[in-house]
Amino acid sequence: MTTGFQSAPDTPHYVDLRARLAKRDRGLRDKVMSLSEAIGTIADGDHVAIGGNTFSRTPFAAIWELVRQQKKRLTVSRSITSTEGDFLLAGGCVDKYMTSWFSQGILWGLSRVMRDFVENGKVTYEEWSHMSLGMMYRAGALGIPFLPTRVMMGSGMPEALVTSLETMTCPYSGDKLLLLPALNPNVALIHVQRADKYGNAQYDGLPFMDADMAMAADRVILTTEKIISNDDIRNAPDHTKIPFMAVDAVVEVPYGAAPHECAGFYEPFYKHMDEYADFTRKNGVPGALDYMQEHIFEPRDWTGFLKKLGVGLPN
Amino acid sequence: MTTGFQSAPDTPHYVDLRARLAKRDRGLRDKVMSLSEAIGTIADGDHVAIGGNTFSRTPFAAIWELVRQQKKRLTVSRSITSTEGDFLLAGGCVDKYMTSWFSQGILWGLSRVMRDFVENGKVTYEEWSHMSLGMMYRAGALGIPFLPTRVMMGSGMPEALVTSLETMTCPYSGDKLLLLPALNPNVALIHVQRADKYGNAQYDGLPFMDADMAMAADRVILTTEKIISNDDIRNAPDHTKIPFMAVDAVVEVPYGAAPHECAGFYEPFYKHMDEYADFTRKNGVPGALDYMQEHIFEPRDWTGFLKKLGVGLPN
Amino acid sequence: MGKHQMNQTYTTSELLSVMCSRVMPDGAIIFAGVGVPLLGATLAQRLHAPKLTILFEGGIIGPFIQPGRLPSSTNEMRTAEKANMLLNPTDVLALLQRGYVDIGFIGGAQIDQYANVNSSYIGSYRQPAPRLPGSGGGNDISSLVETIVIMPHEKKRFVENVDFITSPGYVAGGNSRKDAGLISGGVLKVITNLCVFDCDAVTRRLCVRALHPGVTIDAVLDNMGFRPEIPDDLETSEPPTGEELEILRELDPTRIYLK
Amino acid sequence: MGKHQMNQTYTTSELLSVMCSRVMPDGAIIFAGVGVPLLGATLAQRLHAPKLTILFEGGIIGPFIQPGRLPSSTNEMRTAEKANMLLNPTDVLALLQRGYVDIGFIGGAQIDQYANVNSSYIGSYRQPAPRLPGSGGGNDISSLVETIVIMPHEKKRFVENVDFITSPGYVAGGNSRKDAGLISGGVLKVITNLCVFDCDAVTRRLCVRALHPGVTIDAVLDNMGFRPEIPDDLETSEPPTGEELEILRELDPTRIYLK
Repeated sequence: MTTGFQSAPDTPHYVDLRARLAKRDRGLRDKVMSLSEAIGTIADGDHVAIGGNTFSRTPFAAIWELVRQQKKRLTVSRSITSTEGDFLLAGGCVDKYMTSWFSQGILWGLSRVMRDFVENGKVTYEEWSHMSLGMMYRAGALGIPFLPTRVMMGSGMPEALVTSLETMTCPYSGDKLLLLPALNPNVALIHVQRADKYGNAQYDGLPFMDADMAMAADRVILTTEKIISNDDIRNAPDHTKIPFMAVDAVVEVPYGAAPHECAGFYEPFYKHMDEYADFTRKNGVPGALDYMQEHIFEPRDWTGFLKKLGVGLPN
Repeated sequence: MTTGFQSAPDTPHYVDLRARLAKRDRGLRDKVMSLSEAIGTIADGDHVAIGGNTFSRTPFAAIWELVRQQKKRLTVSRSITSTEGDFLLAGGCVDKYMTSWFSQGILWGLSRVMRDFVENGKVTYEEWSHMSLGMMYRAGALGIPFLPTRVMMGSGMPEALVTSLETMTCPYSGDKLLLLPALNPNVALIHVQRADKYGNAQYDGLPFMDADMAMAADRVILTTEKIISNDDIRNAPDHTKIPFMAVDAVVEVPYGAAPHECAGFYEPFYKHMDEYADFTRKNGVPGALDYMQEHIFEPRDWTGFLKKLGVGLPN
Repeated sequence: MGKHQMNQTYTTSELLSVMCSRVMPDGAIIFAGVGVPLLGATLAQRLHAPKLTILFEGGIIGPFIQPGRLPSSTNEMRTAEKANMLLNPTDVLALLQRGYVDIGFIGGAQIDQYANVNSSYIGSYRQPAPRLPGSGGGNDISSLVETIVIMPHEKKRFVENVDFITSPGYVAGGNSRKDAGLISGGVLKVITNLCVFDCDAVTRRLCVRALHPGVTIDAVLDNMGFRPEIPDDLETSEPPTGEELEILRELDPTRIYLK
Repeated sequence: MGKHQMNQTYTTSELLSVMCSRVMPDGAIIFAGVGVPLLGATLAQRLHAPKLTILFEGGIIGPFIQPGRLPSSTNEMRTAEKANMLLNPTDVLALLQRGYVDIGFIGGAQIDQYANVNSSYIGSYRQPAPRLPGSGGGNDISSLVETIVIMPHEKKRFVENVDFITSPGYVAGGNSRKDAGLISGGVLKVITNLCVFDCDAVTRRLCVRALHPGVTIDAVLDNMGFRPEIPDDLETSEPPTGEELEILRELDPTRIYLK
């Protein structure tokens, strides 16, 4: 059925996608595991989508562990990328990066790491409009192969993609529309304020694209500031944003978004972000690798990294 | 641009839709008004969409007033219809009804009023699948002319519609898809637990299709159990479900969903629902009209109706 | 419907609920209405399937239904009690499209040889009598996931071709369902108060698989408007157990659904 | 950028913020980034536009930005302070597509004669130098709503044709924007530290409308890589008032953006 239809490389065919989902154990079962165990389920070559946005609710601990485990040949998608993108690129984890924006943050300017990788052709880099990435996750979440949109036309963006985008004339309105192919990552990494052991996740503040991303993905790895009881979830079911059936791993990681922010828990660790920026400003990719050696590879565990950040965990 | 593209009669062209929206005063302004004033803004011939679902969070006071004002030639859409549909039909308000299901509720069986109107060709009646109506509001909310779907194909439903539905072969997947045209009602009637005077609306419990419907509509008339301060809204902005800029009228109506339910405030008034069912069971449409005379047209105001329901308002 | 005609100690709805319960595997995600399927699901949760998850079209994921407080609509707050999550109906139905649901349950007024279900129009859709309540989520369920149809076994309901296809089964048989664009799902079983059907793998016509206790194949055929496929080896369903009936009656003490 | 070269008592960013503020009508819904447009919007709210509503691509509707707590990203919680509503980015950007937004503000590295903006690649997209941060919501804004571009007035930025169109203005001029499928929006104005442009109604090329105080048309042209349209009657902008500058400096006391 797919013969001759290959223009959207990150859109698996619906029948295959459903077959993968059907194989998952989606029952109400305990999914709590360690960070290394959870990240260990990611295979080289997987498409990993990252929740949160810029330096908000980034699943930082998960990415930190992923870089430590030296995953390879990943496709990574994130609507707006900050420092985590540097680590994934410099760590040699990524074959293809999909984003709408990539910089540590406007205060810190261009990413020296991204520049090196893109300008020297060391990564396949796809730039999408911000809404387009959101709509692609949404199409993936809804089980439809594309969502029509009115953006990206007239720009240079479609031509610069690996993906060959299709347009159509709407049979109802006569309008020209660009068709955004569904994006169905293999794994979504998402950090939340609270979740139960089954994976029912609740988050506060800005929701970002996490819900669509979770429902679009083959699997979800959830890190959470705190594991709460299923009773607490059931007492406020209208606050649940991701249902347990979409989640495959639940890891309790206090400060799991640090040095980025987690609404209601902590603001961004600006000073640490400045320190990282100094590493690359002075020394580009090797500077990033120096930082990573000290902050990602050397610490014994996540608590070790937090100590470097100046955070003592509550008992 | 629209020449030759007329197959989705309830989808205004995008350019017209945006022109209508551009004309609205979307600033942060006081929109509090009386029920009769708010419903007075609805014109004969308008497409009116109804929030809530079956007998949950139905904007009952708004519909009650609409029937009292004897609006004519409306298109009405609601995903699942209960008693309010009887009143709108028997009240002579409707030219076209769009729904996925129409009955007072499964406990009470077929609607005698709907049967009379549909079986005798007194109303144009479109049956859509439940998800399809939801997706049509969503397409309207997103500003796209259609959403592709995998339902309603192979069934008799498309043929039985006035709307002529289009299908396409997906250029990415080769899949056959049905294209659900955007639904952009002229007015959405929505009842919520709380809102501020600007129209920022928060609701609890089941969200139904209200948010998509509100963003798809040209205008929104909001009834609310309680008007709260803008400060209270801003203290919990992640609970706001409909932004003020989409809302044109805010009416404080305690028990505004009665005799249907409003989560956290009251359960359905089952006894009253039984009483209404008796009216039509015995006497069909004339029975409905008898009920309406006594409960809709005779009371001096909404408080008068509530008294008949046995509800004394808190002071 | 009153007592079952075989003079057994359970009603038709009780029998249907029990049969329905038994086809729900532990850990499965099912999409149900509020009558027999909900009774069946809650019964299954109490017995063999504690990790069964129920979804309702109102937007409810994994509620915990209380005995004596059975909801009267898939869209009311009672249905949402102790749920894990409340979603909007559009997105909860999209879970079917995405493939999250193992089995959907539907009913209807008519079913035909290809398991197509009608819950819309008796007679022509241009001049029906009666016009029925309609699809609700029925069309979505049957279009998107593997579906089990629950149907009282009556001649007027089992017709060769339904007056109107609200919820497609195998459309016109053979590959016609896929050709229509429905590349997933299909009717797994049809459960009646007399027997259980599935659909033949090639013709896609209804095929009798198991007779309920005390039911003969003649009783099945006498109460149908067409002749289904009948294989040589028919199974016989186990009768409802005392435990099953007891739990059902505890769940619905005022017999709202256990008619 | 330091002090404005005209030796006046305001910096380039202050001038841009003031000019930006003045084009924001009361009651309007604007879509902004966190630098100059946010300063301009907050200034407008304090002076002539108390009912102005700011949207950020992070998903924020109508926040209330505190002096001294300017956010450093459109996606962080500081941007969300005292907001009326928090949405996801997809749906807040869809408000642009639906038509809820009166004016969007964007910046970029290059702009060309047809007001196309590049914030992606200098040089070829196959081998750029440098590769820039990219569109973010810029392409969405410029594709969907009437847009104002804020741009430092420098020769390397004002180029006849941008190296890459990230955010389309009028594409290749004339009707080419509509022909490309962009049937709404378009660039309303380009505001620089030297002047204000709009786009000619027919050719769609940049057209000088107003010179900032003390700026000559020669200064405008000397700092551009192409010649824009120049009508006979050029307006002159009112200089920033003491009140405007005072409020701006109160909002950004540490001069994060007021460089």
